Amino acid sequence: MQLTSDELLRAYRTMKSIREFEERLHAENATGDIPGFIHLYAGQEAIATAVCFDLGTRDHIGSTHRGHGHSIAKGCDIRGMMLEIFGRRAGLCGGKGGSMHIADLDHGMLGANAIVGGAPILAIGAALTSKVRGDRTVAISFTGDGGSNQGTVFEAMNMAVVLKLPCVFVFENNGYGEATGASYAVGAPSIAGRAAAFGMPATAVDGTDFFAVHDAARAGIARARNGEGPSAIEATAVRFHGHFEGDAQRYRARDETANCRRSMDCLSRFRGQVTQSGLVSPGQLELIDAEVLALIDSAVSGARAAAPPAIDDLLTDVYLAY
Amino acid sequence: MQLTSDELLRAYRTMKSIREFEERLHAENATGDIPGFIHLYAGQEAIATAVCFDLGTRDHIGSTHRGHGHSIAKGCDIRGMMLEIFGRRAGLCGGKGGSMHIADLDHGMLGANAIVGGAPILAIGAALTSKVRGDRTVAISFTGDGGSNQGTVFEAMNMAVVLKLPCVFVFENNGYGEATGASYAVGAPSIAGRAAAFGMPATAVDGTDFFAVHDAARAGIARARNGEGPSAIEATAVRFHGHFEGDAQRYRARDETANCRRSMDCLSRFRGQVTQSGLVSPGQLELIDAEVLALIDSAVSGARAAAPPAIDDLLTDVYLAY
Amino acid sequence: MATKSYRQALNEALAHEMRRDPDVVIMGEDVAGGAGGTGEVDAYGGPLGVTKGLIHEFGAGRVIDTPITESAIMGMAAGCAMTGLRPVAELMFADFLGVCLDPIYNQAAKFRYMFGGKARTPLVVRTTIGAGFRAAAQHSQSPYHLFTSIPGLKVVLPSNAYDAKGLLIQAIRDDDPVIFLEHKLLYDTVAEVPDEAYVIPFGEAAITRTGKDVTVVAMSRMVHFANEVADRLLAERIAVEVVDPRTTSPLDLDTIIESVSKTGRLVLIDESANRCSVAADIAALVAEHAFTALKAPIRLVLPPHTPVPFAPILEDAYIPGPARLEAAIRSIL
Amino acid sequence: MATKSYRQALNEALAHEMRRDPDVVIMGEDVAGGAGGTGEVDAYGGPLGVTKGLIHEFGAGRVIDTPITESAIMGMAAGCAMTGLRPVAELMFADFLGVCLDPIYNQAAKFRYMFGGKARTPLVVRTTIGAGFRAAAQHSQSPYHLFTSIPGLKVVLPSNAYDAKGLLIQAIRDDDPVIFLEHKLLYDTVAEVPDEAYVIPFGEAAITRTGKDVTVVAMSRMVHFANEVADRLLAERIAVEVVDPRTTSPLDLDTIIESVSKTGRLVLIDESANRCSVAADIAALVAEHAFTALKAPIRLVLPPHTPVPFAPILEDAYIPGPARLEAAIRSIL
Ligand SMILES: Cc1ncc(C[n+]2csc(CCOP(=O)(O)OP(=O)(O)O)c2C)c(N)n1
Ligand SMILES: Cc1ncc(C[n+]2csc(CCOP(=O)(O)OP(=O)(O)O)c2C)c(N)n1
Ligand SMILES: [Mg+2]
Ligand SMILES: [Mg+2]
Repeated sequence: MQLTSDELLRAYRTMKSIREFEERLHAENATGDIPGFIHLYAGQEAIATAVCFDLGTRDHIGSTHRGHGHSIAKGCDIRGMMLEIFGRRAGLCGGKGGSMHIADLDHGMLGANAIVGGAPILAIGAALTSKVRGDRTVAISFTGDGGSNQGTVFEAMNMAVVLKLPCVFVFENNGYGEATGASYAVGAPSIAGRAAAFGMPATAVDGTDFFAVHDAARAGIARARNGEGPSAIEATAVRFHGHFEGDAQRYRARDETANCRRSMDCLSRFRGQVTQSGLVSPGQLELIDAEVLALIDSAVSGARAAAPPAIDDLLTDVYLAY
Repeated sequence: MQLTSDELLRAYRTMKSIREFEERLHAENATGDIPGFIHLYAGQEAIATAVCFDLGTRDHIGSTHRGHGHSIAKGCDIRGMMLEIFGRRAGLCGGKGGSMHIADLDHGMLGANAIVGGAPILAIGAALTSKVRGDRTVAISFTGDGGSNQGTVFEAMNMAVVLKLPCVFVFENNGYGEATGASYAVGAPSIAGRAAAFGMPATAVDGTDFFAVHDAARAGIARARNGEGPSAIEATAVRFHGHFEGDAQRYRARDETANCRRSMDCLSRFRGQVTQSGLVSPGQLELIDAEVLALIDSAVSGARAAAPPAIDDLLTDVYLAY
Repeated sequence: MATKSYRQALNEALAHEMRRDPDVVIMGEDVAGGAGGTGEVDAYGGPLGVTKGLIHEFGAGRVIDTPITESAIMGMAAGCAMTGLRPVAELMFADFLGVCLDPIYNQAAKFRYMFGGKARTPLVVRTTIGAGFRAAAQHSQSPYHLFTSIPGLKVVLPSNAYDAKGLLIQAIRDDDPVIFLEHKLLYDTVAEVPDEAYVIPFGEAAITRTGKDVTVVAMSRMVHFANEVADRLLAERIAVEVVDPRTTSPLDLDTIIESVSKTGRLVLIDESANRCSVAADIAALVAEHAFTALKAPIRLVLPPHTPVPFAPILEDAYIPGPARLEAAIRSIL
Repeated sequence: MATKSYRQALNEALAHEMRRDPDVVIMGEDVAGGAGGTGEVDAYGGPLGVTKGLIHEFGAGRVIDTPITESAIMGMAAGCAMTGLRPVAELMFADFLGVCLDPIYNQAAKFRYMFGGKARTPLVVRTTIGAGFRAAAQHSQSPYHLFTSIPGLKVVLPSNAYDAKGLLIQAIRDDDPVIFLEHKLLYDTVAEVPDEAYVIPFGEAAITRTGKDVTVVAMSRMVHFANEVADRLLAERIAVEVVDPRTTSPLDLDTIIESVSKTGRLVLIDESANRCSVAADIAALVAEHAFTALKAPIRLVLPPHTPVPFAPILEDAYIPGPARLEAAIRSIL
C-alpha cells in the first residue's frame, strides 16, 4: 500500500460518491422523473477512480454512454451532474446534453459519448495537443468490452503508436455489451492482447481491485508523461445494474448480479483492504459515507427543485458566431 | 514442388498475363488515351496468382484500387478488362466503372474497390452466404499495408472470428501506401501479428515467392472450406511502378525500383524455380510469353477500336426497378 | 382483422419472409436477444423488440447477433446480398450511420451502376429515427434526407402499422438496397393489420385525408400530426389534404402535384433536417413542375438548425408539431 | 498583385496561418509528402499539392502525416480542436466521408450544443469534390448538401483562387467547425491573389455578374459555368445575375432574395445531388420567403439521380453544365 491515508480516503470518497450517485439514480429513476435513458456505473467504481487518481485538471479523459463514474472521478461537480441528468438549466450542460453527454472541459472531461467506441479517437486528439504544446499532460479513453471491437478504437490505437501520443486506452470489460456477452463478441482471446499487438504495452488487471488498477494506470500515465507513447489496460469488472435502467436482464443468470454484489464488490473490497492495513479506520470511512450521502441528497433535492431550460435555449449554443 | 507441370504452366500464364497487362497499360497510359487513374500491380503478381490458384468460380474475392492482378488471377476476361479501363461500352462494367471498379460476379470477383480497406467487410458477407448455404465456398479479401490500418478491416476480422466465417484476409505489404512508408504507418511490429491477436492463425510470407504464398493460401483456404474459420496472410511485395501512373516517386530512393526489378522479381524467380526443377522447360514458358503478348496486343487494339457507351447509358443500371 | 402494433407488424413481416425464403437472414446487435449471456436466450428480443422470438423459429444461423461494429454489419450485409442472400441488417439508431456509411453510400448503393448492371444487392437496412425519446443529440436524429439523396438506395418511411408490414415485405422482396426507417415513437401505435403477407409497392403515396383547400405532405410520425390538424380544421370547414409519400425514393411526385393542382397550396412537415431536407426537395420539385398551380407561398414546417436537445421542454419545441403546422396552414389560406 | 492558382492560394493561406498561430497544425494522408519513404522528404507535396513545402518550414510536429484511417484523423482533429489547437485536417476526397462521418456528424458538430455552450471546436476539414476527373463513382462526388444539413458545421465552397485564400484564412480563424470543399477542377484556375493575408467573412454571397432578367445561383465550379452563360446571353441582351453564396452554411439568403426580387426569375445550378440538394434547399427557401417575387417556375440544373460514371462521355453528360443551364434560363424567360 503505497498511498497515504489521506490518499486512501480521497479514493474512497470518490468511489463511494459514484456508488451513492448511481444507486440513488436507480431509485430516482423509478419515480419516472428522470427523462430518457441512464446507464449506471455501479460495480465499476474502482476503475474510474484508480485511473483518474493521478490525473490533474489539465489531463483529459474521454468517456462512454456509462459516464457518470468517469465524470465524478475526474472532478466534475456532482450537483451539476445531477441537475444535468434531470434536464435542468443549471446542469453542467445547461440541460441540453443529459446523462449521455455530460462534459466538463474545465475539468478535462471531454464528454460522455453515446456513440459506442467514441472516446479513443477524441482522446488521441487531446494527446496530440499535449504533444504539440509539450505540456506533459496525458489523455485517457474509456471503452467497454463491446466498444473495444469498434474499428475507430483500433484506428486510434494505431495512430497513437505511430505518433507516439501520450495516452492510455482503458478497456472496462464488464462482460456485456447490452445483452451480448463479451465472450461472444470479442473474438480475440483478450482485449489486452489485441491492444498489445498494435505495438504498445498492455496489461490485464482485476478491475474490482483498486490497487491493481492504480498500479497499471500509474505506469501507463508515467509512460505517457515521459513521452514514451501510448499503452493499454484491460480491467475486468461487473455491472451491478442492467444495461440501462429498465433492462429486465433476463439474459443474465438469475443470481448473477446478486452474486457479483456479494463477492465482487470493489467498494467492500477496498474497505477491507484499507482498514486491514490499519492506515484507515472504519470510523473515517463511515464519516465519508455520511458526507457523501448528504451531498447526494442535496444534489437530488436541488435537481428536483431546479428550473428547466428556457424555451429560447433551443436555438443557442449551436455556433459561436453564425 | 507439389504442383504438376500443367499447374505450373497455368500459374505462369496467369502471372505473365498480369505482368504484360500492367506493363502494357503503363505504355498505353503514356499516350493519354486512358481516362482517369490507374494503379499497376506489376511486381506483386505471385500473390494474386497463388492466392487465387486453388479457388473455383464460385469462391469469391474482394479487391483493392490496385485490382487488375486480382481480377486476372480470378479469371476475369482480359479483353473485357481492357475495354473497361479504356471506358468502352463492351467493357466488363459497360464503361461505367473503369479501372478502380472492375467486377465480375460471374467469376466470383466482387469488385476492385476505390475505398482503401473496402474489401474485408464485403468478403465476410460472401463468407456468410457460404456459411448459411453450407456450400463450402470461401471468400478472400485483399488489402494493402496502408489499408491494413483501416478500422473496417479490424471489424471484419473480429466478425469473421466471432461467426467463424470461411474467409482468408490477405494483406499485401508492398512497403507503401501512396507516398507513405508502411514502416511509418503500420505501428505494429507486423500486420500478421496484429491479425493473429484477433484470434486466428496468421502467417507472414515472402510475396515474391509464388510457392510460399501458395502454401499459406492453401492452408487458409482448406481451413475455411472445412468450417474451421478465418485466417490471415501477410505477403511482402514490391511495387514496380508508382502509386498511380504519373507518380514521380521521388519519395523512393533513386534506384529502389530498379533494384527491386533486378532482385525481387517474382516472375523471374518463378521462372528460375520451375525450370531448375526440370518440370517445365524454358521453351514452354516462351510459348506462353508469346501467347500472352498476342492476347494483350489484341485486347489493346480491340479496346482502342471499341465504341464508348451510348449517352443513354448514363441513366440505366441505377436500380433494377424504380 | 386484428389490431396490432407497428412493432408487431414488423415482426410478422420478418417472420413471413424468413419462412418463405431461406435466403432471408437477419443481423445486428442483440437481434437474437443477445448471444453469450448467462441467462435466457432471446431475453432482449432485439433492442426495440422487433426481432423478438425469431431466433427460436429460425435459429442463430439466420438470426445473427453481431459485435457492436456497424461497418462490419453493413459491409457483411452488402457482401452477402451481392452473393445471393437477402439480409435484413439492423442499425439500432439511424444516428449511427456515422460509423457505417461507407458500405451503404459507396458500396451497396453503387454496385449495380459501377458494375454496369451486373450486380444485384437486395439488402434491407432497418433503422430507427425520431426525436421525442429524450435520448438527446446522438440518438434522436432522422437523417432520411441523406439516404434519399443517395442514388441507388430506396428509402421507406412507414407511418403506421399497416404500412409497416406491407412496406417491409416489399423491402425484403425488392432487389435493390432499401433503407427502412422506423420511428421510435410509432412502435406502440396500432392499426388493423392482416395476418397474412401483403406488399405495398414503393413509389405510391397514400392520401390519408382528402381536402380541396391545402395540401400537406408529411412523412412517418408527422403524418399523425397532419391528420390531427386536418381533423381539427375540418370543424372550421378548412379541408386539408394529407399526402404521405411512404417512400421518399422513389417519390410519388405525381400524387403530390395532382393534389397541389387541386388545392393550390402546399405545406410540408418534415423531421429530417432544417437544411436540404426532404421537404425542401419536394417543395423545389413543386416550385419547378407545378409552379402555376400555386396560389400562395409554400410553407415548410421543419426542426430548427440545431442538434436535438435533451431537456423535454426543449425537445418538444424542437419537433415539428401540430401547432406549428396549423399556423403554417393558416398563414397561406 | 500576382496571378496565382487556386492551389497556391490555399497553400499560402495555410502558411500564413501557421506562421501567425502556433496552434495551427495540419494532418492527413501524405500532407507532409509521405513519411517513412526511402527518398526525398515532401516529394509528394500533399495528395493534391496543396500542402507542398509546409513541412520544411513547420516540421513534422505540425505537418502530420497519418495512416489511412480517416476516422482517427477526424476524431483526432476534433479532439485536439476541443483542447486548444486549430487543426486543419485533410480528407483527400469528400467521398471518403463514408468512413469518417461520425467524428464530424455526431461529435465535432454537436459538442458545443450538447455541452451547453461550453465547448469550442475550431476544426477545419479540407476536402475535395467534383466530377470531371475521370475518377468514377467513389472519387467524384460533391456531398456538400449533406454537410450543409448538419447543424453545428459551417460549409465553404470557394469558386476561385481569390476567394479560396480569404475563405480558408477565415475558416482557420473561425471558432466553429468548418468543412472546406475544394473543387478538383479548380486547382489550376488562376486569379489575382494578394500576397498578404486577408479574410472573406462567411455568409456573404458574391455577385459575379449583375443583371435584371434572371438570377442564377451557382456554387464552386458551377459559378464558372454560370458566368460563361451570363456572358454569352448578354449578346442577346439577356442580363443574367449570378450569385455565388460562397458558404452554404451560413447562407446569405438576403442577397439571393434581393436578386430574385429584382429579376423575378430563379435558376440554380448545383453539383451536389439530384435529391435534397443545396439547390433544392435554396429553391424552397425562396418559394417560401419570396414567392410573390417569382414570375416564373424555379428551375434546377442538377446531376441525374445516378452515381458518377467513369466513361468520359457519360461523366460529361452527368455534370450540370452550361448548355443545360442556358436551356433552363431560356425556358423561363
Ligand atoms: C455506435 C453505437 N452502436 C450501438 C450503440 C448502442 N449501444 C449503446 S451502449 C451499447 C453496449 C456497449 O457495451 P460496452 O462497450 O461493453 O459498454 P457497457 O455498456 O458494458 O458499459 C450499445 C450496443 C451505440 N450507442 N453506439
Ligand atoms: C478510404 C480511402 N482513403 C484514402 C484513399 C486514397 N488512396 C488510394 S490508394 C491509397 C494507398 C493505399 O495503400 P495500400 O493499402 O498500401 O495499397 P497499395 O496502393 O500499396 O496497393 C490511398 C491513400 C482511398 N482511396 N480511400
Ligand atoms: Mg460492457
Ligand atoms: Mg501498399
